Amino acid sequence: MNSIVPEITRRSIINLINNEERADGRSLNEYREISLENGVIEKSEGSARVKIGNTQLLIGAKPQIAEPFPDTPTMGVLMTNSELLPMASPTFEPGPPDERSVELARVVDRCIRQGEVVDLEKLCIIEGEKVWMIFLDIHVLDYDGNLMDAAVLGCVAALMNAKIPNASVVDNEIILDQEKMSPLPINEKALMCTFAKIGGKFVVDPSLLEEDVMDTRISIGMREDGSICAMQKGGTEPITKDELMNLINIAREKTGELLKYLE
Amino acid sequence: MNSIVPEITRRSIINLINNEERADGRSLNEYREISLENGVIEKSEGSARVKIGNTQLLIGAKPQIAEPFPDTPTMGVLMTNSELLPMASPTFEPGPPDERSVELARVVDRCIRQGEVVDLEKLCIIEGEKVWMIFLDIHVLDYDGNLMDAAVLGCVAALMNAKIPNASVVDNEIILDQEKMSPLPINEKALMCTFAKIGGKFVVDPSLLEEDVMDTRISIGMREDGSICAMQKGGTEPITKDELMNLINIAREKTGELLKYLE
Amino acid sequence: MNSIVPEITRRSIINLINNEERADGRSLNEYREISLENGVIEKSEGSARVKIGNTQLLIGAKPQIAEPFPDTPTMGVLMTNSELLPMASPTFEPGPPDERSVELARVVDRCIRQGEVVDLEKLCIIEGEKVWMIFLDIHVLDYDGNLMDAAVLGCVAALMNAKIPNASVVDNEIILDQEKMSPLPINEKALMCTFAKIGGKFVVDPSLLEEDVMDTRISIGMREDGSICAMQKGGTEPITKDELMNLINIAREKTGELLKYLE
Amino acid sequence: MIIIIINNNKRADGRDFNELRPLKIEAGVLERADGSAYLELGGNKVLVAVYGPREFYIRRMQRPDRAIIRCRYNMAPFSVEDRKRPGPDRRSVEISKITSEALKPAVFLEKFPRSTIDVFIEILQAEGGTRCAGITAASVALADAGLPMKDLIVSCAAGKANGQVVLDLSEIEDKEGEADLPVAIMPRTGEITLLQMDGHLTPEEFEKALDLAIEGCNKINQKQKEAIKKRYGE
Amino acid sequence: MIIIIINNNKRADGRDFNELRPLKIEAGVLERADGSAYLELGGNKVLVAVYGPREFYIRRMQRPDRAIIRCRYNMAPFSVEDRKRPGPDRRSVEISKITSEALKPAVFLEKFPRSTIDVFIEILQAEGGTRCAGITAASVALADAGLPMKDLIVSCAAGKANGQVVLDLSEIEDKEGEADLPVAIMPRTGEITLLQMDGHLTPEEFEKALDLAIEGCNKINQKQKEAIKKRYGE
Amino acid sequence: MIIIIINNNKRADGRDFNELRPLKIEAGVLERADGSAYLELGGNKVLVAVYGPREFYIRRMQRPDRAIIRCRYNMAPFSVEDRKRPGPDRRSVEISKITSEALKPAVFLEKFPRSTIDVFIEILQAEGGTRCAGITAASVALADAGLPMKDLIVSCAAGKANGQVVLDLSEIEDKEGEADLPVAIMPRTGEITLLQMDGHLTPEEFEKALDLAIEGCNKINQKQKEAIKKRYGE
Repeated sequence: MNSIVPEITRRSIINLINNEERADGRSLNEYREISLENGVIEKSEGSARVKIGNTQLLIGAKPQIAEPFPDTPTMGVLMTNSELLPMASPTFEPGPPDERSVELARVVDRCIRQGEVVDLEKLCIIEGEKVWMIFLDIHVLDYDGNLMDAAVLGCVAALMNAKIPNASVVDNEIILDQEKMSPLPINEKALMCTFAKIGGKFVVDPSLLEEDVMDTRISIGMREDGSICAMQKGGTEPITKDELMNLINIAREKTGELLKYLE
Repeated sequence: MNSIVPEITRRSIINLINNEERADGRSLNEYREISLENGVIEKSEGSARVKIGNTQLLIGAKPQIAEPFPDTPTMGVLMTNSELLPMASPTFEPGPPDERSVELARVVDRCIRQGEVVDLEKLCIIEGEKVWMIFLDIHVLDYDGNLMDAAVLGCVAALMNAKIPNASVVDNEIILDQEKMSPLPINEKALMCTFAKIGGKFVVDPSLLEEDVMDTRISIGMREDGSICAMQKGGTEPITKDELMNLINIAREKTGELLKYLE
Repeated sequence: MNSIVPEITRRSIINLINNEERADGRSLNEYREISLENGVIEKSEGSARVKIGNTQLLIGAKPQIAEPFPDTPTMGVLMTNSELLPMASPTFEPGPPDERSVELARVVDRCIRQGEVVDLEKLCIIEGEKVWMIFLDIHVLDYDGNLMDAAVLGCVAALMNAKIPNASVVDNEIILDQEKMSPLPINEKALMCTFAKIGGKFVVDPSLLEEDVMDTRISIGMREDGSICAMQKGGTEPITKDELMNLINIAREKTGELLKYLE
Repeated sequence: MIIIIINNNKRADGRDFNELRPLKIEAGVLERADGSAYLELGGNKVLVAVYGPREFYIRRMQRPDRAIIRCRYNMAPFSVEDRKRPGPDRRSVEISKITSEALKPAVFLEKFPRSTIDVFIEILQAEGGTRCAGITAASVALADAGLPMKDLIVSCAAGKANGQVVLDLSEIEDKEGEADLPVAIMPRTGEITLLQMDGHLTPEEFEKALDLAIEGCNKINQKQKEAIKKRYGE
Repeated sequence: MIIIIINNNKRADGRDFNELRPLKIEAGVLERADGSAYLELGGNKVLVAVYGPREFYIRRMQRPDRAIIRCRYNMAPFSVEDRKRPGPDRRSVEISKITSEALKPAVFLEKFPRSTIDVFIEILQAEGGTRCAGITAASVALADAGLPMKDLIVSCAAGKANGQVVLDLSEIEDKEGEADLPVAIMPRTGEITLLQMDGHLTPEEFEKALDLAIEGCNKINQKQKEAIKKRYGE
Repeated sequence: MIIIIINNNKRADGRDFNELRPLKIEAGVLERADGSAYLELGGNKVLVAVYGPREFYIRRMQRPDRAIIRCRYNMAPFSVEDRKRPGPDRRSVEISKITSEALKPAVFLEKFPRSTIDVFIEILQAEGGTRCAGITAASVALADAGLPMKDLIVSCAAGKANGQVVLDLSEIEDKEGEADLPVAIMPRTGEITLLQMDGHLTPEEFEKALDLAIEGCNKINQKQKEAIKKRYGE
């Protein structure tokens, strides 16, 4: 899994944080530099490249016509997939997605689905038969911590710049008009803010080094209005309710900052 | 595969059996205590929990509408699957079914199919197009030997208590009436009796300890009338024809005893 | 992968070749003894057994009705598959095809497809809906080097002796007439000639021992008229353009010799 | 008018907003496993076996200073309405991961260097809330295996359904409700070892749901203790 | 009347009830393998290669006091009417297991501690009875590999078709018949090393079929010996 | 008449028969990898990371006298018109194999016994000619990783489309053309380290295409050197 950090490095990171400092000079509640480029893959109907510090992800959003789930016959489908490419870290190995990759994809998927980012009802083509299925593929290129926040930011951006062809139904046949491309029906924006608990304190946007020594991780997904749409604890140490309620307040502020990258 | 038993234990088991005794006090042709509970999983159309001594299995029978095999267009389909859960024994590992699990499922399947337990002709809905497929899932929870006999007993019980919805065909569409549930068309009863050869003698219903030291294993499947519907030898030592014909006689008596649990 | 050859054997093979000799007495541009038997598997619509020296392959050609690829709606489909059976060599292991097996199947497939051996247009039954798909299964039974040439020879032979039932379309239903079997529409013949570079010289039809010490491998696929339809370099040493152009000339002569086995 | 108020407060299955489904826990139900437990919560039927501490033969993954906990959450093919194909899927992989993280703080892992403790959770019947039921039962099975423990991890979900914050969502409330919040705690300290949220809640609703889930955990913890007492006597 | 009697006794392919299909066995047909054999029985075409004893690199599965035998029974994609997808399926996994158990009693495994003997059985064409054909050929291949053997395991099926107990079921008798009983024996002692039954037989019919299968085995054993003699001379 | 001649010589995308698509190469674009490179050739976008030399933990596959090179060529699901399912397929397995063989002659592998050098090639967008683009970029990434190299392997395809031998086939020329000839060379000696051909060419056309591909390689090699210079200064 994560690399094992020498005890001396561990100590020094914890000491810094106890003094409200971080190895890369940030304050405890400060994100690293963020960059977001849209439409970087022309062949993909939507795409985005996100960097948070040295963490770098590429996300593609590709629509495909598919059958709806039997229990939601009038709703489009969102499929989120992630690959922790062996290119991105010496600890990632080729092969089918491991539990870290599965967790990433599922948490991002919940954040975007429950954040109601896309109006799935508008992606129905023929009720019960054909709907748009949007594949979100998260391609992790360079791994320096905090994949969750980067992935949600990139996925929302890719959805926002995606264009799908106009689909009309004539005699129960679907006609796609590649000349008339429309944006996806975007409903809301949702973002995620992740904290690591290290030596009793919480830092936002943990770097890889911080993840390697953290006791626990909390990711909070929020809509624009500050309501919560997803949450996931990771790591093997407990947290208290008071800590958690405090993090929700900070997450509100921080997701507000992240929102600006989507404008 | 099976654990390696210390030579001293091995010797003592063989000595006991040579004196017509067994470690748990049984006689050579005696089953351990058997219990059978029907309908234990309400969500499964049929189910049963079987215990033979400390061996414990849960079986679910679930119907599903499917296409018939091309060479038997008017017959329903029986699918038998088994999982040797890692919960059941320190020697069982997670992952796809190994050869022991495959053998168990296939022998049980043959015993039930050739025993003509279910009248598969009556499970046809539309000839050549749609039939009932009955999944039998054998979930091994606690493994103390003799899975074959327990699995056949549990599968027959689960089939006997299964209820399927009434299926009618209107305009080539299948209408399932969940209000009108009927039992499966049960034709016959079939049961299996397993012997282990240890130190030159045969014992019925081997415990795990006995399986660990046995030279060979014979499982005999029989219908109510004492005709034979399945047989499978396991293990690496040979047996003679005379031994075999004698075991068939004992199996007749023993499957008669097992039958009572199905009443 | 390939066995590691003792340095002394390696030296002796190279020395021989430097003197224009080979361990089995052949000249540098000489094939081992070749035998080809057609129709050896009666249940397969086409089949052939090829031996080149001690290398032995069995090839089956089996037609099946399938959907065409969307971008070639009027063309039949060729599917080439190979199994390096663990029977054939102590270095082959059971399991899904490894990279050697995949390369073999793909190079053979390209040679036969680009050689236009079968007129795929004539394998269309209903445009865009149903075509013949021909499976070529390469079963490697005994491995003593040069699988490529043997596989192409055997595949072309199996295609040439394959018979498919007459398919007619009545009311959009396909009727197969097993009484009227016709040969596949054969267009061209293509063959492959493989060279190994050992100690600076090239030999044709390398044996396993020669493959084990070779620096590089070149396989050239040719039609009857000497035009090139496939080429594949393997191995980890480079070759020069002059060497290559010379090999093409030799391949022309050698594939001419191989052609005679197809008559 | 009174009827409407009752409708608002009582749930489809007649429970109060802070009422658990019927709960039954039994320890020591399997013979081969080192520890085991069986739990029923409403229609959920969960069986857990624990093996270990035992040698971990994948040397690369051994920890020189402690044991590791590996969990496998698995749904039986017959546990749900439509037969589930055997084998792990993405959902069970995620649940296995967070279950193992939720259980780790409770066990003195440093007592068993280089070993593994394997927790096998079988969902025999599923009716909403199986991951919490699995954690609660797993904790009892760990205790039944005689492992030295700081506390009994206990898990329960709260959520929002029909506009109301409620405890221990039923299957239908889970499927059609607005939010689900599975929580696990160490009851002695009240600290949280599992936390997931899926749905839509304001921070105020979230806090209410969290409090409710913790309250539920504490109730369930009593049943855990009784089950262990019953198994081993006072 | 005479015609009817003939119809009752002769089979669809004209054989007597106790008559084998044409049989051919050849030893030593492959170059790379340590031992090999080719067998045709009616339309069945079976090739077997043996490698070993050789080092077994999965240390966990080595036996300190003997060799293990691993078998892989595999059907070629072109061996049957409708192309078979490559790779093992449940049927071939079971046949591989019982084949390896059927062969073990014949080899002095204790002479090769910690090693493996690998038996690869390829069904090149299948026409009913391939598992027996595979065992018979495997035994010849083991002898061809020079392994010290107690006896040549030989295998043959009997069964019931059209109401009659018959030897060596053809493909159609296997598919449409009432029962199939594959048997393998050690001919010197007559002891049984493989036994399966699939179908419906009274104990009397079973005994008759078993006797017939053993009779068939003894006939086939002659051909095995001839094949080995032919390979190595007298 | 003049128009016809122009039509014959210019291609659908307006390029001359011996003209490359726009090319951009950058070295050192990733943080975690030991070496990396990014390449755009027309619409192709390729990212390569190199890790190593590092310890190879599969002891059976170590080479006592040198490092091995392992390549993984992978297409991103979003790199093509219709989403590609993640994971290796037969095409990517073959390309990975020949890519690793094409790169080996350039690295002094004997300096790193028992280790592995891992080359990960990600096709972020595909528009014809990705295998060549991958090799060209991989070579820059190997240099960026500081590995001692004999030369920079460079790769380019030529082929035949619309009856004309042309350099660097576009996606449409690749799909509808008559032949494709991907080549890699060591520019210092002109020796060929990758060679595949798929299509139909006379020996004369083949030679013409080969010369054209080598000419293309030499042009691309200039850009490789510039990228490395830019990264490390003069």
